Amino acid sequence: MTETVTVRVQRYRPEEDTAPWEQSFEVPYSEDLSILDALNQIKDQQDPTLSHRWSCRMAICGSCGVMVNNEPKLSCKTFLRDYREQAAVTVRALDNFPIERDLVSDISGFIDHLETVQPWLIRSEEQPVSAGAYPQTPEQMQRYAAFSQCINCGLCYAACPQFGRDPAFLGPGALALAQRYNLDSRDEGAAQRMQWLNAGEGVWSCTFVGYCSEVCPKDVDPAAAINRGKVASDINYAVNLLNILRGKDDA
Amino acid sequence: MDVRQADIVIVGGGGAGLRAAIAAAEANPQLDILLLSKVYPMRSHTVAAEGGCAGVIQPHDSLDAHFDDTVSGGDWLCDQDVVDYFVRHATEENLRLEHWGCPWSRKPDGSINVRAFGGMKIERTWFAADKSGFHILHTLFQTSLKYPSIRRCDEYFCTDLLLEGGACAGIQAIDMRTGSHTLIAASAVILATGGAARVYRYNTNGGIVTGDGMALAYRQGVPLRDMEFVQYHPTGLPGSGILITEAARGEGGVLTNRDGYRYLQDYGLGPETPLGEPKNKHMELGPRDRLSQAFWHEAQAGRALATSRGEAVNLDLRHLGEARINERLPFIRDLARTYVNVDAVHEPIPVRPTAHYTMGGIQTDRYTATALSGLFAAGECASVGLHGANRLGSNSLAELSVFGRVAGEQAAARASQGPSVDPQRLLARAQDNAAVWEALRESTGNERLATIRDEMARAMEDGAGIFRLPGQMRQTCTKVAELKDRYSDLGLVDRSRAFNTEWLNAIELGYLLDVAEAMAHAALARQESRGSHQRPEDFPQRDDAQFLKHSLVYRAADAPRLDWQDVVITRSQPAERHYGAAGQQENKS
Amino acid sequence: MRRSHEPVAWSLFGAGGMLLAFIGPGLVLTTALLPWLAADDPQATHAAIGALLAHPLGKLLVLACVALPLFHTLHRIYHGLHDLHLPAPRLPLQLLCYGGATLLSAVTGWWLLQV
Amino acid sequence: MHKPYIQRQRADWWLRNPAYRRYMLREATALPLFLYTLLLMSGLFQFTRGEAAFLQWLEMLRSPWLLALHGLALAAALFHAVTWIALVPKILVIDTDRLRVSPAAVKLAHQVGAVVCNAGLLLLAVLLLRAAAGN
Repeated sequence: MTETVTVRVQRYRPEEDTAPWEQSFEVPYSEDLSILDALNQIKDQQDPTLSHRWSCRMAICGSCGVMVNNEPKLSCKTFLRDYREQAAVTVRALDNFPIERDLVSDISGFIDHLETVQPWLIRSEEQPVSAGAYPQTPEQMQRYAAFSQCINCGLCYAACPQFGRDPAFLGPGALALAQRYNLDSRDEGAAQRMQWLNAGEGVWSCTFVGYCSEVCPKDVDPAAAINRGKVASDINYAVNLLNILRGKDDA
Repeated sequence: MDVRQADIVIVGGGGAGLRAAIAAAEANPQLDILLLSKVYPMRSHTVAAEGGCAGVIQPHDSLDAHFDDTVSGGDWLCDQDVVDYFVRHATEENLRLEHWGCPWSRKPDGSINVRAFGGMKIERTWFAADKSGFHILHTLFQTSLKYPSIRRCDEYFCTDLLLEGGACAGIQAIDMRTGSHTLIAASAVILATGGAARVYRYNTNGGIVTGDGMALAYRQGVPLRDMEFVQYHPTGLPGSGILITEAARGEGGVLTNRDGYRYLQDYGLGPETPLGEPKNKHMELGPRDRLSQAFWHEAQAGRALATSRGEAVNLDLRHLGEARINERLPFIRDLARTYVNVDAVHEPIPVRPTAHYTMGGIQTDRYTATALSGLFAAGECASVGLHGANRLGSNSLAELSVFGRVAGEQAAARASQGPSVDPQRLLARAQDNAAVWEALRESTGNERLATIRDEMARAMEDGAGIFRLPGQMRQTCTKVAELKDRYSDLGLVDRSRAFNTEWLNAIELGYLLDVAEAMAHAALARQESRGSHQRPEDFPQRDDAQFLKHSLVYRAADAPRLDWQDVVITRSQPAERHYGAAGQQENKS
Repeated sequence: MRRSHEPVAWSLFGAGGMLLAFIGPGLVLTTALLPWLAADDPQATHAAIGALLAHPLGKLLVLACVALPLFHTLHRIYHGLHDLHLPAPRLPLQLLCYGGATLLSAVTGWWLLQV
Repeated sequence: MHKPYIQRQRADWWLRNPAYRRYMLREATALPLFLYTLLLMSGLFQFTRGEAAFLQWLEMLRSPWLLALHGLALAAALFHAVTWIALVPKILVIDTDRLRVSPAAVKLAHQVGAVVCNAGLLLLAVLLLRAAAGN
């Protein structure tokens, strides 16, 4: 008899169900088995109607985010061995996103937010490629390095109660990406991106719960990015106020 | 059926597809460009490339040296005009990525840093720590958002190319959210769907790497070229096959067998280099085909380690020290810790060769045009003639930019000449196609999807692996034919439409079987040993007289039809490939 | 997207938070012990506090110790009520919390001027 | 057909995860600290009304209710100080070409500063009141 583990999987089939429900499976245990392996085992051997996203199985493509026992996790980087003490492992679709089906979340809101913050290098004057690389020392790179590690998996959005309350909040991933460019010594677009940080849907929806940074599988620390953004937005607010008092236009 | 129109449709949102989209948008901002992918672009498998991206930049390096390394690395099966174009544009493309924000690792003075890579005589591999592909892909994706003319269809699964008057006039796809069919007419179609190493059981590839574009083209009579050449990456994690970058060796990591012996010196790659002093084109920095083959011999001789995850050798990084590992190889450290419970700072990482890259693909000319007018292909799904019989590490990321851009510009030129075909003229055919896919969704046959997939993967490992033995190769051809037959008796369980991944996996399996068929038959037809295609029993030698040719596989009713195409040779005549001391000797002479 | 005026509230919240971290526990302990510390000679304590409040800097210090914690705590209470799904529209709640903090601070300032 | 299931946040979301409970506890420190501030205000008010009123207020501080409030406020202030300073290095980043201070050093500086300030305040109050009483 091989040892098995009970995996309870959330199901939601939009064509049949009005609300999600839970289905139990017994999966043969092994030391190396990830939650993703377990889901694939279920799909291949037990119930082919289970739908979940996955691809790289090495925690870099960002496809396979799910809630494992109520915590946002990459299923490929989470192992059954870490849940052996518990009676069962429960796998659900990511919190705070609409559920397309089973474990597949609708992350389009998050992607829209990413696109909003102008996440590309902005230069006042574009240098021709023939002029060579823009210089950047390792120290300068270090200033934005962590914020450039985001794999867009959406775990931070599932962890963020403010995004859960109001999906218009640009959220941890998008704001960290804005800061990734703002802090890049080659970029000159911080002033343009300021409008997104300044908004109520920008950094000011954040109450520094900090759970986004705890669940981030790539140590991006989006909470730090947002709260440094608050300082920047704060200064921007004061400068703008001074300009208005001096009779200049609202920037 | 949802009916749409665009000027250019790009299938695949990885490095090549995104670069093509940007190039097309820059070439003609008036064009309506549709980037369609079965995953969000940043999920594409470019993301998993680790080591780096080639481009000559050091003063003592030269385009000729990069050319020579690539051509000899490819065992002279590269089209040399293509290689010339490639080496001339790789650096420019890397710089453009830099200008778009790609965080290439730097020297202390702020200039671009480069590292050593296998088969490269001089360090010319640009890198972003050990997440080069990740940074390239995200840079391209984010940059693509700048262009309003690039629209995206995320999570649309391409099922067919649509032809009109002998030219490619559009595609059709399934909207994965709803399961509905969409027809998109376009003046030009670019396939950028990546590789197909998922035909193998142990591979470094993501689950999405299922040869879709290759099969789509193949089904329309476009030949697949050099499909017998499949690269085994010498260092994947045992069990999962997860990639451990060549940069681990470029930075100085060494491979040892069960006895702690650096066995590569026994396979024409020596003499042994001192620890911590990696030498270009020696030992661990030999080309991938040679290293994977050496592992096979070691395992045959019983000198591999037996691990709970299967046979392996040790990749030892310990002498690099924690600081350098954290700076240059942080992802490798994380992967080893997560997936084999090894901290590379204190223990060697067990590794073994796993299927990694398809050198071959959809035949294109040097301008990325396929045999089908209106259809272009770039990236791993294409065979532009760059890699020959064995790709050098870090050439493929550069290929994405160099030829992705060419494809975008070529497609833009074509699309600028005139509007696409009226989609209504494609509708009847698209509806017929849709009916076939609907029948598959409702299929009630006796065969199970996972069974066929696993049997295929095992058969390919047996008959089209690192070493190819005549009996097994023939068996694999027969097996794939049998599996294709059984595939038509597939039974699916899921009848729904919304995100029906069983249905989509079944379509992917059809693609995989087509690609497997092309690989197995091309391998059988190439009666020589060259690069990654090794037949030690029946044809152990390279045979330039007969096989200095590209293989072409055409789809046919029973078994595929084989043909051959001359290799373009401009200035480098085929010679023997030498690495290690022998290579150095040759350089001096 | 429109510019938020949250920076005003956040600056005051932040200043209050920093102040509370640096002197909050000390201040609470001081007033907790005050009746006992002053037990020997309560009048002298009154006089000492009077001296502090007589000085403009002393007034400013006391104002900071009251106003900033008010803005800090009411900011947190406002967001906390929102987090708890208090079924109230934002504006009246904002008026109550930030208006309250402003009003109480003004009263404190007025009292200080009386001393 | 496209019919995603919309997950709505429940009012008790913060009970369901230890990280959220810690957050709510941190935010809840504001309650006793707010009440404590009101107490300070009442002391000031009594002071404006004259010595007798102030001395009465001083006596009132001995009541068990107000001692309990002090206890609660002290716990809140300590928890606030610890959690606040833990987050400072994420907001206050000193990393320019001329000056770099590591996050750990920023945190340590704040911790040391807070201990010194709090202890100093208490010590100062005790000494001043002693000196005043001695005169």
